[in-house]
Amino acid sequence: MNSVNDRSRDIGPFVPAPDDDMLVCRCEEITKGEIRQAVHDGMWTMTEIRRYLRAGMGLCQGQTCSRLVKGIVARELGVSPAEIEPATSRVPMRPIEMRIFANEAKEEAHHEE
Amino acid sequence: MKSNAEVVVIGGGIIGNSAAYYLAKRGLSVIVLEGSDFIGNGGSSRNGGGVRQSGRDVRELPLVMYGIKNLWPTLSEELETDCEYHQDGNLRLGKNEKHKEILTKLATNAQSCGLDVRMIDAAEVKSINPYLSDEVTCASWCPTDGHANPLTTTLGFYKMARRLGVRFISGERVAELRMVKGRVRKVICESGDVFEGENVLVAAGYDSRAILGTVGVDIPMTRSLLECLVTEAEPHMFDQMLGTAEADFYGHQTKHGSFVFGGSSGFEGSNKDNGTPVSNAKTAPCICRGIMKYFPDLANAKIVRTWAGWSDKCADGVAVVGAIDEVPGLFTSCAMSGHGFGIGPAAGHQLAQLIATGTTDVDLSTLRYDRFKAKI
Amino acid sequence: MKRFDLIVVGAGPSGLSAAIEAAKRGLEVVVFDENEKPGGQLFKQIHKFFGSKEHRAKIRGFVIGKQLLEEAAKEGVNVVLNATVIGLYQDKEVVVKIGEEIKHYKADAVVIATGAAENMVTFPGWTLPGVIGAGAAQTMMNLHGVLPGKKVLMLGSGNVGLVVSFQLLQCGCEVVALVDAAPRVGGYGVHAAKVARTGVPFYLSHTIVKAEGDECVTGVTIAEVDEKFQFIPGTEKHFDVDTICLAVGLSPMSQLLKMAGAKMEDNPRRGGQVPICDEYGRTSLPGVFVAGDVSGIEEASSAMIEGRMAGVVAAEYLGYIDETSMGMELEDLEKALDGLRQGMFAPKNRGKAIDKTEEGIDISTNLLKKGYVAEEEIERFPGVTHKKGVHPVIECTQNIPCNPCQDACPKKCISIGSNITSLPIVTEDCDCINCGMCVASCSGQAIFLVDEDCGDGTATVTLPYEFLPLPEEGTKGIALGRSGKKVCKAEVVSVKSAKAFDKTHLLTMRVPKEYAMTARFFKVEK
Amino acid sequence: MSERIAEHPILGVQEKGKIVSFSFDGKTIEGYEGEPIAAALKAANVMVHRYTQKEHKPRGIFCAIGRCTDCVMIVDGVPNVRTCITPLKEGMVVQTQYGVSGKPFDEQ
Repeated sequence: MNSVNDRSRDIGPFVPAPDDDMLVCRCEEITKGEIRQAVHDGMWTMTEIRRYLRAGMGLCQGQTCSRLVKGIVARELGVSPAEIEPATSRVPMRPIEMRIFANEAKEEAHHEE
Repeated sequence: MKSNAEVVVIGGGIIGNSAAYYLAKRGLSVIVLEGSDFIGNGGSSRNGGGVRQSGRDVRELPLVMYGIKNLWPTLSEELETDCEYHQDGNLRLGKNEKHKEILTKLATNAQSCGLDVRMIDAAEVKSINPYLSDEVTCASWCPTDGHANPLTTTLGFYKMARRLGVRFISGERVAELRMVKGRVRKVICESGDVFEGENVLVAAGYDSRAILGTVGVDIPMTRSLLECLVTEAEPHMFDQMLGTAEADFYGHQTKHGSFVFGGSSGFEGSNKDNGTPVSNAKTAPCICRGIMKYFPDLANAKIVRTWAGWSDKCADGVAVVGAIDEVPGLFTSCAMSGHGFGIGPAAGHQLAQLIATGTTDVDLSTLRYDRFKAKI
Repeated sequence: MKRFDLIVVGAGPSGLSAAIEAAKRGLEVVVFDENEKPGGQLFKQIHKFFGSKEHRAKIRGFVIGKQLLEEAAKEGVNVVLNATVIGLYQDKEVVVKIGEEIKHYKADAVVIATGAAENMVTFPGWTLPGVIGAGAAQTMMNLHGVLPGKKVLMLGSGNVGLVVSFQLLQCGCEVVALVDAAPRVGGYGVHAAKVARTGVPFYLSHTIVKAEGDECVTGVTIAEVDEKFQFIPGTEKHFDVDTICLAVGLSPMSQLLKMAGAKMEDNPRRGGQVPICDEYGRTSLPGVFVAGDVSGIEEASSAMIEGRMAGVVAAEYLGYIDETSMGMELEDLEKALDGLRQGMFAPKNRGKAIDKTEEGIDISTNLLKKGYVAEEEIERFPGVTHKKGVHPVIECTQNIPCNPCQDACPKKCISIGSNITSLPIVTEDCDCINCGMCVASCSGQAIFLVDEDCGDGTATVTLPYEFLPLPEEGTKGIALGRSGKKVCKAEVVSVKSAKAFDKTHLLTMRVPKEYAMTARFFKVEK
Repeated sequence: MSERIAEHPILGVQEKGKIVSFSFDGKTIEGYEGEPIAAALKAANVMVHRYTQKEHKPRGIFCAIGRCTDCVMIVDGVPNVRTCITPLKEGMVVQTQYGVSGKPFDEQ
């Protein structure tokens, strides 16, 4: 069992910190304090943090903040950031307009003259 | 750390988490085993967020109506989590006579169970949701339906259950159940860990079939890979939950402003994955085309994310919820057939009551595991 | 569906290199890049590259970019720009947004060369307009010709922070301070020295307390930190700035690989989340290869070699070359790559505090703390010698893989030897003809031609100069020392420009002879 | 266009092409055709591209390569356009974005 799987492990109480109001996820405006509190509410993985707080779920899909969030979660859990699995990558890699996503190019002819 | 409890719950989705929460609230000790590394990682996090009664088989209606009446309205307060529950109605849209027939039949059946759902014409549809295209000619309208945020709801149950002392273990895949003196008791995991429960609740989506199979119980189900997508935040447009007679798309606008839509390419039943549910290259473009037929104004909305999730589809399209009488101590809620989110809290609530007291507020007999009969 | 032998994602140094090598061996190759212009970061890199000839040393990054594009065109590589790969699906299906539509392609092999993204740090005010990534500064000034700001504070003393600081100076910005929380300068000492001598103060063991301003940045406060990176009260320093530039490292942009299901690992030595791959870029997915920063943060020079390796390996995977010839080609490439991965800054030495050079000389501690070699330290390095008449003074004090200087001198006055990381020495029988080729060839701008005693009480110092306006002969001004502080009055006696110098002008200034070994930069006094 | 680099010591004088006009919050500004909208705005000393939805805080250019999405604005009526990678065209209508709208918060 890795150190993140047993969700009953004691990580101590949530202790407010002076920089809790620091914005971490720029897109969704999620603060360090919210992330730390979420860890104490049981959100021990990047995937759960994302789903619970929307950190990393905005327009940039976590490209800017995921490393920062990971560091905060790891520190709160007392583990190395390497033990925290990053959130899954999903299509599309960049935001794409619905009308373009819908517009699949016609197959090019297989036998060109 | 203790590895036995009054109830071992297999599956950390909306049903496993809500059952754990309601069990713990009744004072029972609970262990929840989640196969993936993440809580709420199956269909619970991979759906369109519908909390609806309309469009369902009548056999499911009593349970879902119970939840909408008794649980959903106060769920955010109870879970100290914004579940983003909106009870602003469900429009199930139709474009032609065939659709109208399908919708009318569904509505008539639901009315017989006392649900307020009725057919409305194009003008009334437009008055409820002015953004819909002129192609929409009719709809069924159920004003007590709605939607919620499946991510925060599932994790909200988890948070509160954990707070009440429920032990959660992720990354713990169950290999088999084992009987002890005529009662299901041992839960043996792939890791070699063994847990013991006086009762075992299997709520593990499609994996439930294999797990229940280890004690000789088979629930006929298949799985299909369903996909959803989400847009960037857009100015607020509407609050209803949407679906279609053709089932080509469904979804809603979230509190955040983004639109969450699901849909279908027609290959859901045969798409493959690579070990984790992955989206198929054909599907999202198809969903986008489907959406734009209903909402031409969303053409410029940008998709920021797509995802896929396995849906456990029962042979008769209706969930299996309740005790497995022939195996004392065994309970299940599975084969939710793609509509497990809205009904999930009620299923968890009623199973908790059943395990704790032996009785339920809702008659679950129509959802029994052994209802399946050959057609002739 | 249209199928290619090889689809390369990313037209930066590694992607283009992979495409070139694969195309040379007969593969049908297409390269997709989301940007309007190809070359990745190369077109923002205006400094001369390090390494040796085979690494295209002393050629400026953007010129290397042009060379790669020409080579790619010659080999028939199809480079498609404004083409965003939105997903790498199962069965190597690549979905690309091109213009107003999306296209589906299949490939028998895929090279992911998507590069890296900048890391960020948080501090109060870090979201204010005017706080930008160092990459953003480079993009604005070197691609779009727009000033990123007028008064800039740079956070980060790695090579990116140092190089971008110099670039900011080159386009006329004022760099008020270079700040790093680490106790030592992270990048090449020569990069630091060329910034420091223009007068930019270095604040190591310092970091940003807060960015100030309501609508945009108007100032910044920094303070010293202790060994646990906690602020030391009372050490705050304020600067009026309009821009704060963040250069705090890079992370691999490996999302496509994760999506495709490649086995990944979090490897701090590679800079973050990377695909698990062998030394030639083979990932856990058959036929999917990686090259460049996406598989571990390094320099563009090594990215190009990694790209070539991936191209060769892909060619073998698809049967265009046999295993034996692949082996031979990889051997040469490995040697070239190994050459770059030597010295104090080699990946294997990351995080280690190195106190002595390979030659056993004590490293300049002042260079690591202040960005320049102190007067009392400089004499111990082998490139610093004294002679009658004009002679080279090579202030190269760290073992880095770079040797163009030894080939630059037509009189063979400079020697590095076969070990590319050795410190250059001035040969005993040096017969310097004052041609200036060494000064212009040094990517680190660390070579000066000094005549310590002109016989009239003055000395001349010739230094590399890459700023505008170019002072004219006879311009009077001041000489700055390595620290960037005024040492004496100076007069420009000659300014040489030549095609062979490649935009590095040779500015010769006359100073009183006692300042021959301390005057290292010229500034017009305002 | 005071913030432009007239001549660069290494890159020389950059060929920028045709000058076009566009509107920014009702004011007419000039820039070069095809350069990113953000570059033209920066050259005109425009720092604030948008105000955020929750905190109403100003944002501007951050990564300049289309990744961070901080520089988004309303362009020709479409919100969330990444101005750092969207080429400038004659007559474009560019507006400061408030949340996801072109209207300041007190008018929303």
